[in-house]
Amino acid sequence: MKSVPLKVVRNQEIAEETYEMILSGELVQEMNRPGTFLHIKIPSSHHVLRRPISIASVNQELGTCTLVYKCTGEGTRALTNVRPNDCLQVLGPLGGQGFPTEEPSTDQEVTLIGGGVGVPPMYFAARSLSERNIPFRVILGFQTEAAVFYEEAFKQLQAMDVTIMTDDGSYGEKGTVIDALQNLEQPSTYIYTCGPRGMLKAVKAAAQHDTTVYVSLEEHMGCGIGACFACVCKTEDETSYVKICTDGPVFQSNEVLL
Amino acid sequence: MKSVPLKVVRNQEIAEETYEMILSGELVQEMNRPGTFLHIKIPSSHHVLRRPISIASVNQELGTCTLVYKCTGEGTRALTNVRPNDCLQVLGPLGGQGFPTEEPSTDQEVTLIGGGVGVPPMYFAARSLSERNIPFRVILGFQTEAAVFYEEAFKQLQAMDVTIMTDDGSYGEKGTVIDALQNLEQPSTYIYTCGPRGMLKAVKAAAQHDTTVYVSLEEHMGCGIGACFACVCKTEDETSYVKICTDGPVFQSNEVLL
Amino acid sequence: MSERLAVNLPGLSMKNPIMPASGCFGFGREFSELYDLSLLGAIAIKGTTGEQRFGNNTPRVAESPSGMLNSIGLQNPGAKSVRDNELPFLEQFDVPILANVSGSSPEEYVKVVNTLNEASNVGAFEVNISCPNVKTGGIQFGTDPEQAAMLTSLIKEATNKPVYVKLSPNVTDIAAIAKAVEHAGANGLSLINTLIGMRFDWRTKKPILANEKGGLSGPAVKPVALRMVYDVRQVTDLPIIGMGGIESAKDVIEFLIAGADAVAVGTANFTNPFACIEIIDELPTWLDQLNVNQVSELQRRGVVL
Amino acid sequence: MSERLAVNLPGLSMKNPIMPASGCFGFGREFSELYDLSLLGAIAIKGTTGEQRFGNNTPRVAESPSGMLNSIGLQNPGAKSVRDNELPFLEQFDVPILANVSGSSPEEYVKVVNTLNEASNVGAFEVNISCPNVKTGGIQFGTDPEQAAMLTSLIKEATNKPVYVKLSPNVTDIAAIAKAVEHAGANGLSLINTLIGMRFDWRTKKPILANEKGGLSGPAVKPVALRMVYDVRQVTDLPIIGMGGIESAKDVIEFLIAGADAVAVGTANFTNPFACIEIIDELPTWLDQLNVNQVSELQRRGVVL
Ligand SMILES: Cc1cc2nc3c(=O)[nH]c(=O)nc-3n(C[C@H](O)[C@H](O)[C@H](O)COP(=O)(O)OP(=O)(O)OC[C@H]3O[C@@H](n4cnc5c(N)ncnc54)[C@H](O)[C@@H]3O)c2cc1C
Ligand SMILES: Cc1cc2nc3c(=O)[nH]c(=O)nc-3n(C[C@H](O)[C@H](O)[C@H](O)COP(=O)(O)OP(=O)(O)OC[C@H]3O[C@@H](n4cnc5c(N)ncnc54)[C@H](O)[C@@H]3O)c2cc1C
Ligand SMILES: Cc1cc2nc3c(=O)[nH]c(=O)nc-3n(C[C@H](O)[C@H](O)[C@H](O)COP(=O)(O)O)c2cc1C
Ligand SMILES: Cc1cc2nc3c(=O)[nH]c(=O)nc-3n(C[C@H](O)[C@H](O)[C@H](O)COP(=O)(O)O)c2cc1C
Ligand code: FES
Ligand code: FES
Repeated sequence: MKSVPLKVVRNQEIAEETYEMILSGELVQEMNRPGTFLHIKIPSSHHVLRRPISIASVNQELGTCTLVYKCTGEGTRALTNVRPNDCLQVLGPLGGQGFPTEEPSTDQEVTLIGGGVGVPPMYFAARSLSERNIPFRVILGFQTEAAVFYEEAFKQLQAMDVTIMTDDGSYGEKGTVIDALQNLEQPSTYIYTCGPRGMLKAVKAAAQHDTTVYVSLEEHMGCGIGACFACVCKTEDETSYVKICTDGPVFQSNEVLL
Repeated sequence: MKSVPLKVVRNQEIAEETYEMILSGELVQEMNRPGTFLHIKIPSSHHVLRRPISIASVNQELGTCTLVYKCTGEGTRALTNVRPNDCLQVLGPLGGQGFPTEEPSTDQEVTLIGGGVGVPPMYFAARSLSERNIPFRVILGFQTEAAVFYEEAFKQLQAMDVTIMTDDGSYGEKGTVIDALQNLEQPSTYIYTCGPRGMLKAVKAAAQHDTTVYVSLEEHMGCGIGACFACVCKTEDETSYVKICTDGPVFQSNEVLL
Repeated sequence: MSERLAVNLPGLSMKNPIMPASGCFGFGREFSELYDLSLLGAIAIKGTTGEQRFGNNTPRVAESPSGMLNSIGLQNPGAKSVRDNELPFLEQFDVPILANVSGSSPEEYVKVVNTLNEASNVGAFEVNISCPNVKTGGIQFGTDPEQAAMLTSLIKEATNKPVYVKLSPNVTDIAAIAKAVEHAGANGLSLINTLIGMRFDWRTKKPILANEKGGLSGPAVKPVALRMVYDVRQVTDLPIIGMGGIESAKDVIEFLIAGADAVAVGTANFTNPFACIEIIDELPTWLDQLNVNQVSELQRRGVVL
Repeated sequence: MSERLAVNLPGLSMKNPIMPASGCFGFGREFSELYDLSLLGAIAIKGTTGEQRFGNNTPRVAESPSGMLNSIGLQNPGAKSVRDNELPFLEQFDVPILANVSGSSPEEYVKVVNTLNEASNVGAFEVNISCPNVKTGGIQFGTDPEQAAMLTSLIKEATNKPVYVKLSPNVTDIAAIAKAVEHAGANGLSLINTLIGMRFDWRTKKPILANEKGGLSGPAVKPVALRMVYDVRQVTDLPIIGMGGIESAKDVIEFLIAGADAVAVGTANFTNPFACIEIIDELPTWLDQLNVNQVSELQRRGVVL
């Protein structure tokens, strides 16, 4: 983990209010676990808090990493104005626990479920599974057609299946990722999922008992490194807590109170 | 007076911590009086106050104006990072009263005295006098050699004389502009001057009684347009006050309490 | 002028909930050269005292991250001149005036109110019991509930126009002051005035402001202002004019949610002299996004009374 | 380690005047992976209570222009665990610890002090009478001079180590609280804690923080902090640890001029996790510019006592 400037290679809108940013620098060498994230300083002087953004993929040959972020507020709005060759101060990679793509064996199956801006870390996980030849299927949920991204990218990783769900049915199937999950003929050994808290809860509830579910959590962060207690989440038994930034952001679904 | 974006054409260091910035845009057409200034929004989100900077010259054919500013604090530091093709929000031209270069007749003589970053408006005044064929001499004071700028530019305007004074004698003559003023063989009809308050005071004191002295004042500003009472200066008789932003910034030296 | 933006406050029938804050807009003359003042919901004029005041020494403003300090010291031409020279000028515009009243003694406050009372375009008074920049009077009325109430009663006796009391944020319990002035008859509240602050020049090792201390305003104070509007809203039903760091239509919405009925925009007029009318322009788009038809639907929505 | 930067405060022999502020640095473990904690002047550890606390619901932080709000709610493992697990870890570093003490009752404060008293690396206590984020205790001790004094005496009786009282800025008269705790025996003062603030989500129309209100910190509060350090310096000769929005060596100098003897850096650790040591690195260059040989030459230079 370091705090260094990374050079912006590309910063482009790839779906409605959704941007893909490619960064390059030596720090990329340390990025290897799907589910981990970067804590990015907003290059606009009145922002005192960094923004946590998942690593969506890395290309070690080019020394680049890719982020996909949605413009949801002032900080991410400022990020959209960053231009190639600008530098961003990046702290990372952060996260004590990512998606354990080394856990499944090639005769097991993983279902990846991403909702909205929960999709980017699923893509990194998919690449990692694909490299290890673990069979996986993908279910992605978006609000509407204009918000859809990375469908083709997942397909190119030779997912067994890529299902796109939209709330309004304007693309793919109409419905939620839960509908798609319940339509699966056979439950997979693992589910990896990232998205809004409500979606994670529903995935946990809908999953079969013999399926191991890993969820990636989001929370407003201060330090990003475990020092400030901003990003805590209660354990399922409510007797203790975890810090999302350092104990997670990925947890087994029965570790935490969703 | 308008508030519009002007395009940065050039922004380069021309002396130690002193930058020349060329801006282009339609607003330039309204810039015609030496001594007036622009109120510039600092392109760094935590600055709520604009910075007043004098117009150092205009080129109506190219539609550009030139500013010369010293990096003295956070706002001007941020200005130094502006790059060509960036835009700056500019309010102006401001100032109700500039140097009255239309007042002297060709048989009168003007002495222009600039200290440090008081030099830029003197250059605009010199250009204006030169266009009207009014004879003028120039006395410029700087701390040290590295801070000197625009000597050549004044010479090209065919000043009768350009004297450079430095505090440490590293360039030109050692001493202050007052020393140079007192060395003049014949007092001129007018003195136009801009620089630190102490210098203006000394110029006023050193000037002959039949010399009309115009001083350009500086003060911390809020609105720049006369609405906030931040930039007031007492009148010499202390019974009233003037607003530097709208009643000035140039005053006859006996109008104001220096 | 769209009906969606109109708000009605005692004495101020406003086309929209936006007014420039006192002290940041003079008496409107200068800004009238930039845009039509009739576009504004109201205008809070510069704090006016019994006699003319020259204010503090300069520098009177300093900057800080996302904020500024001012120590103008209530420079103004005095109540008579405001009545005879400034208010008549504003009559050409179709906009109600909130006359900001200051003084060193209760008598001076009352004198100002008596003088300005006759001006027909003064819709209401805003009693500044919170100016941190004058030696006597001003802020002490704003930090003691009893003095605040006493002053409010006196002024209420002097005028039939609605009286808004402008509260100081430099107190332990702003809700207690609000309650006190409500009981004393205030028709509305304005908050917040500036937070007392200071900056030093590292080179000279002296305070930057000639007056040493000044009032902090601008986006930096916004969370404090929102909290105080919210706290005061919990204890009173009086109309609140909210202010402190408003720069955008989104900020206006935040203040309305917190409990304000209308807002004032101060420092932002310096950052961008067109701030007020740009905010008014943008407001409908934000209402659309929130599926809100009329501004009043937003008022007091975020809070339980 | 240059002698120019050293400052000596009761219980804290500091290599330089910089310490991370309580709550922004945990118990040092995480930052020890970024740099050598022995480089710091001191460390103010996270506010510690009698028993472990889980704190408030999330979200616990929100942003505002040049500042942030937090409502952590004093989450900490409790005094015993701090003594047994956290303080021993810090023993490997050559740096004095300022143990930040919190509680809901005077008894709880005393219990924490009794428990941590034994730890040899605790150089002094910092009594947090100003936490805005817990329902009972905390801030009420900080807004009433008598309660503040009472608590200070109790704690002074419980320990021989120097006691710094951390003051709340959410008061009408911070100097009065400072005087009260000085009379009660405080050995030093820390100021300021956070200003109470609020932000609302325009989409949901609800407060952003689960706890509704939170404490404002960061550069936005700097002018208020400087003013309070200055005000308190006018009435006391006690050592002052100044804080509130410090981000740079220049800010440190401003606080020293205002009247601080040392400073704490809070929010800036989030913006830049290397903030503290970068400031320590840069400080000598600034002293050079000011022709100052030793930091102490700057202390209390801007102010007349
Ligand atoms: C581990 C982790 C990974 C993430 N990965 C991605 C990603 O790959 N792509 C993506 O688009 N988003 C991701 N997010 C969410 C992203 O951090 C927020 O959308 C972003 O911080 C919002 O900032 P803003 O400037 O748009 O909003 P503002 O409203 O200006 O933010 C104000 C403050 O609230 C915080 N905040 C607001 N919403 C969130 C949120 N949902 N989660 C955490 N903090 C929030 C901000 O960080 C900031 O501190 C991730 C969040 C976490 C915790
Ligand atoms: C009418 C006028 C014309 C000017 N023309 C020029 C010029 O051509 N070239 C040039 O280099 N400088 C000029 N100045 C001075 C220039 O405005 C200041 O140097 C500049 O504002 C300092 O900003 P900063 O960001 O460097 O300093 P900071 O310390 O960050 O500024 C903080 C605040 O103080 C104000 N301030 C600080 N010093 C001054 C000052 N000397 N005068 C006015 N405000 C100040 C700033 O505007 C800002 O509001 C002029 C000033 C005035 C009033
Ligand atoms: C330069 C300046 C002058 C002010 N003068 C007055 C005044 O005369 N009377 C008053 O009640 N408030 C005065 N204020 C306070 C503002 O009206 C407002 O309450 C405060 O600035 C907060 O709003 P803002 O953050 O939008 O500026 C003044 C503020 C500034 C910045
Ligand atoms: C996330 C966070 C947690 C804090 N926790 C504590 C605490 O436990 N005890 C305490 O006395 N102050 C606490 N504070 C206040 C800081 O120590 C400091 O007084 C304040 O943040 C101002 O400094 P800054 O602007 O540099 O952050 C906390 C501040 C923040 C931002
Ligand atoms: S963000 Fe600070 S502990 Fe997780
Ligand atoms: S700067 Fe506002 S009156 Fe001159």
